[in-house]
Amino acid sequence: MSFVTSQTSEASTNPETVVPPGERKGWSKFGLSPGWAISVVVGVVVVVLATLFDFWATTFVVGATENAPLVLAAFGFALLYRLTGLLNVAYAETITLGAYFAVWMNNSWGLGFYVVLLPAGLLAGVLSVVTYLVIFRFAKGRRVGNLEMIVISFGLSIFLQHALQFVFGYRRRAFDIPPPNTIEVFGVGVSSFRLLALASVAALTTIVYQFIQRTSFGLQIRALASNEGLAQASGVRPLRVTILIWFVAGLCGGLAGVFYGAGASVESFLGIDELLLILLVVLVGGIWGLLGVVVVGMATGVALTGITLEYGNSLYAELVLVVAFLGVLKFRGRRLTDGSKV
Amino acid sequence: MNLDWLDAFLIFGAFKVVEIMGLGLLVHLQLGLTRVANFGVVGFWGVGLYAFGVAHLKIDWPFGDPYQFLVCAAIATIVAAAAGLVVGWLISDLDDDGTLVGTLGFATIVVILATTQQGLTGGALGLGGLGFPYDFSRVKTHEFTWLLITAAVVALIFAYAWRVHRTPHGRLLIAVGANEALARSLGKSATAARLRMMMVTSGAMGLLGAMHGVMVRSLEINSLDVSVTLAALAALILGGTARVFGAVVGVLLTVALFDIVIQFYLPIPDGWNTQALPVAREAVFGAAIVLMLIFRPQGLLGQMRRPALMRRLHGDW
Amino acid sequence: MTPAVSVNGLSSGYGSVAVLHEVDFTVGHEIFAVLGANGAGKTTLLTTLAGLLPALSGSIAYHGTDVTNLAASESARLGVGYVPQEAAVFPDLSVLENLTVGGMIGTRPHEERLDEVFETFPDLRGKLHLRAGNLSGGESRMVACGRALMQDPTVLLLDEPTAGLSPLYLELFFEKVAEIHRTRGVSIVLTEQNATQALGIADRVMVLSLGVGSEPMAADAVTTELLREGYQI
Amino acid sequence: MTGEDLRPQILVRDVSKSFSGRVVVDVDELVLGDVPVEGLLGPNGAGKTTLMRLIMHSIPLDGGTVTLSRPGQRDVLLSATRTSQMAGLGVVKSTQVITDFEHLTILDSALLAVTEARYERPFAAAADRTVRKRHEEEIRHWLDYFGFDDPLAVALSGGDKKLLDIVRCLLLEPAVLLLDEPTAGLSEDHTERVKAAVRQLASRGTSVVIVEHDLDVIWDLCDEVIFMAEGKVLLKDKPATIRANPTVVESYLGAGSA
Repeated sequence: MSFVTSQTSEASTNPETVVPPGERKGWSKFGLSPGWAISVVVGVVVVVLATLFDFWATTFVVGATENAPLVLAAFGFALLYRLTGLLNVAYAETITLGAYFAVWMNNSWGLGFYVVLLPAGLLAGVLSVVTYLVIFRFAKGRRVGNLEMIVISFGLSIFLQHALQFVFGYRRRAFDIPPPNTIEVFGVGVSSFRLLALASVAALTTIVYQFIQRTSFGLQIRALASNEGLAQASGVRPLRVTILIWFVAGLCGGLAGVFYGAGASVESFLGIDELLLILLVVLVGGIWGLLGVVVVGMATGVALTGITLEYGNSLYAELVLVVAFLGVLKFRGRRLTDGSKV
Repeated sequence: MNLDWLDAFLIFGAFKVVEIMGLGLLVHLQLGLTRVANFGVVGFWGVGLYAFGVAHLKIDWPFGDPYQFLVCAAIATIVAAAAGLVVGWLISDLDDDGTLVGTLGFATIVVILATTQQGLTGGALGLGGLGFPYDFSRVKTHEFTWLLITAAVVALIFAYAWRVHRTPHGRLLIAVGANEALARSLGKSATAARLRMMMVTSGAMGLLGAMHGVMVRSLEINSLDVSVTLAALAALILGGTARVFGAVVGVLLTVALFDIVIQFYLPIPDGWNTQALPVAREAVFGAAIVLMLIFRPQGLLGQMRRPALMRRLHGDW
Repeated sequence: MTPAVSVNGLSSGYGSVAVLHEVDFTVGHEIFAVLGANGAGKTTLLTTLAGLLPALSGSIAYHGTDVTNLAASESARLGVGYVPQEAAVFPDLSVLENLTVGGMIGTRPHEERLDEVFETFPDLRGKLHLRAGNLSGGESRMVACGRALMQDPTVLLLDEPTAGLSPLYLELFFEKVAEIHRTRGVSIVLTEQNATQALGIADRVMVLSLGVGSEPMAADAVTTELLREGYQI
Repeated sequence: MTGEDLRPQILVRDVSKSFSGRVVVDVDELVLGDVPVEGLLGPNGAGKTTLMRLIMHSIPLDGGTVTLSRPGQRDVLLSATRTSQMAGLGVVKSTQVITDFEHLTILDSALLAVTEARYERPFAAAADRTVRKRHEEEIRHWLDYFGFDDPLAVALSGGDKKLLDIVRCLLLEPAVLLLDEPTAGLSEDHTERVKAAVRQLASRGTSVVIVEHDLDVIWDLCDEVIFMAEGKVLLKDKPATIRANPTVVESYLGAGSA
């Protein structure tokens, strides 16, 4: 209680203030109706530009394939953020763990990349659930406030970053996989492996998206996210659904980690190095719903590559994007809503 | 001054303790009173460090030390305060999530700029040539003196934080942190209060960065590491975010324990110092944050003792 | 026979502040109306009965099973359907999805239950794929009731089912409530400010005044004077 | 200050507000403050609290204007003013939900309300005593009046927090005071004290507008009652007249009850 102001404790026990959707954390939209039209238009523009100009072809192809894991990671993070309202910094270590598990299975048992992919993702999902049950659920039961929750996730992230070095070793690790073939797309050579990463990411986001849209569990997830109190009064058991969502988010993060790791190498700061970009994509893309996260994630990947190609330094690209995102967040992002309470 | 009894590493350890204590006290004003969670402490500190270094090395000052130091340190403070103002404005009407992203984003921007602006900062290679603003002929004496001066600055920061608890400014910060909407309805501009606080605390963080630059005598990109933020945050949370002494106690139990007691007085195997110990240190700090916030969120020293303080101040009411 | 609902010495509120003071009543196989002006504690009472707000003291039982401070999802599985006054639908879900969420508990075939809801609210049939957040007040109230009915409840809690509805819908809704009670054999607890309408369908009535409940009485024994006193008008 | 024309007034013109398509407030024209104490009355969803929040500009208006006029001073467009500037203009509102500053003592709260902005700057070092000296008398008066034995402690009970909220409002010396359920959860004795304080304040020229669920407080305290339903102002009259009005009775009890 100590960190909770009397006003927020008021709100947390008062169903009338908990229930209205406008007051919930996360975004208001989950649907995608206007999104489809925009996506189609964007897709056409991309194909035309890529066919006509070499620079754009390289930008789109490299941007999309190299940064595919960003989309997947942001998608998983967004799911969790949408349902629980928790900005979980330690999600970064779910990503790292996915990469570590995969590289460990690959290095120790000589299993191929595609063999270790799924088990590594599942393990990351399980560990994500463990962090929920052991840390976040427990903390929530002790009525830890929202700000403290974020700080806890920050502490957990730091802890895992370093503790993992004792488990997996200090040095960087790399996958032991045969060199990939190069395939030409729009005249740009891409490794078959990166292309497969893009395909897997596309397939996974689609599957998870469909799971949420079409299945009964998915409906429960959306009901809980839409109106928590009403979902409970309708018989939705929040614990099961919450565990499921932590698992799915962890799975996405873990798989993203495997792809990240395969693109470069694996070390304990792999996740945290990508986190800021993921956070920005989720917070800004989330303004336009879950599909917005995917689209903004893709656009971010392409922009990163484009600016890097143009100015020859990937740090400039990151700088431009961080500043741009913070600007969007300032003017379009969610505001404090408690002004209306007085 | 005969300082043979003093190990040079010990001076550096003590400097770190003092420095993090200063940062912890400033985070106390931000997080403990105003409830602004700054995850980019290293950004403000780093802006001070680099502004100082660049001003010192790249500008041809017509005067020498100590004036050159004073002017450059003032520049560092002003630049960091301006950064505090900008970030404060950026996060002024965002929620805790926005604050996290805003401060983290700012720290990242600082690191990127320090890396890319090679002409000014030396980039990834770093830049040497900073020095102490006095000349006593022996390095150890220099460092020891600098430790004392930094300790004096941190003592001033402590005195300021202590004073803030006893002024209407502090009351306003607590009010804004606890219930912004209610403070607004009483005619208080929460944004202005927060911006002023961010400006003052960030400026002081920048000054500490400048003092760090003098001590290490170079700009190194690796020093802009999240571990600065972590140490300040972990120490404060361990000691107690809402108490002035929280950062002091917390730093003694964290940074002093690891960087002085364990490193110098425990018989640890060779080689641990370079790898296992620093890694374990960060892991322990992270775990400390998690465990404290779950089991004793008010820290070792406990809650703000406002009624007791008011009794001391207004006992004759 | 054990009463459908029995409430003993129930106090409830927000934080440590009680809004409802030691309320007692039992509900049999009937329509039980809780009347009172705004601020009387009607919504607090129903939110507590639904299990969404912890009781400060006292007890709640459904068909003899004590549910005091049981999670709302478990009360729902015991047969309690709840229609809150505000935010009674999932705005981001379609009408059909709203109804489906209600039909997730229980064993009867989904289609069968859906058909019964359409019998009660035929208007919903044509709006299945609309977003519930875009419906009008009356339609969204139908969705809310339909969702609760999909749960096959034995006890239905209705919080001001007609608040904010146009007079046309108002009449219709009270008829529907009576019909649901009659055809499905559901015990109904409803809160209402509009006394006249509620008295028309209720079997028994309790008047809440600033969080204190009157002795429950037969609906036809309620006089205007009694109401005006309770409402402080 | 004598005569009804010289009271501070708030003019609400064409103000509307909808939440997700539902019209909550739709007021063509309303003058608040032509009598000392006015009550806002209406069934659930009438828009009373929303109207007060719109006046305070703590939620944005969909359209229309709110103007403050004070005798001898320029009119101020409240609908273009920040919430944090309202208190400085003399427009003050108590809060409906029980709310307080965690950690701050009762005296802190009182001092916070009266402290001028210049003493609240980061380096205004020796200001606490100064502030206290300037305002000690009034703080002491109101704290004693509501029976706070130990102002150096933190308010614990809901009732104390509610009273403290009212004390803060009174210390701001409002020209227009909006009270949202000021006596909810208070003991009878405290309710009477709040009522007496409101009367006293009104007799000194403050215009008071009050929303309260305990209608006896309204009937007792108000010189005039404004009756709202579904966001619109329907009636404005003496309490006794409102109480007997068939529309009012029907809106509470239902058609045919009057």
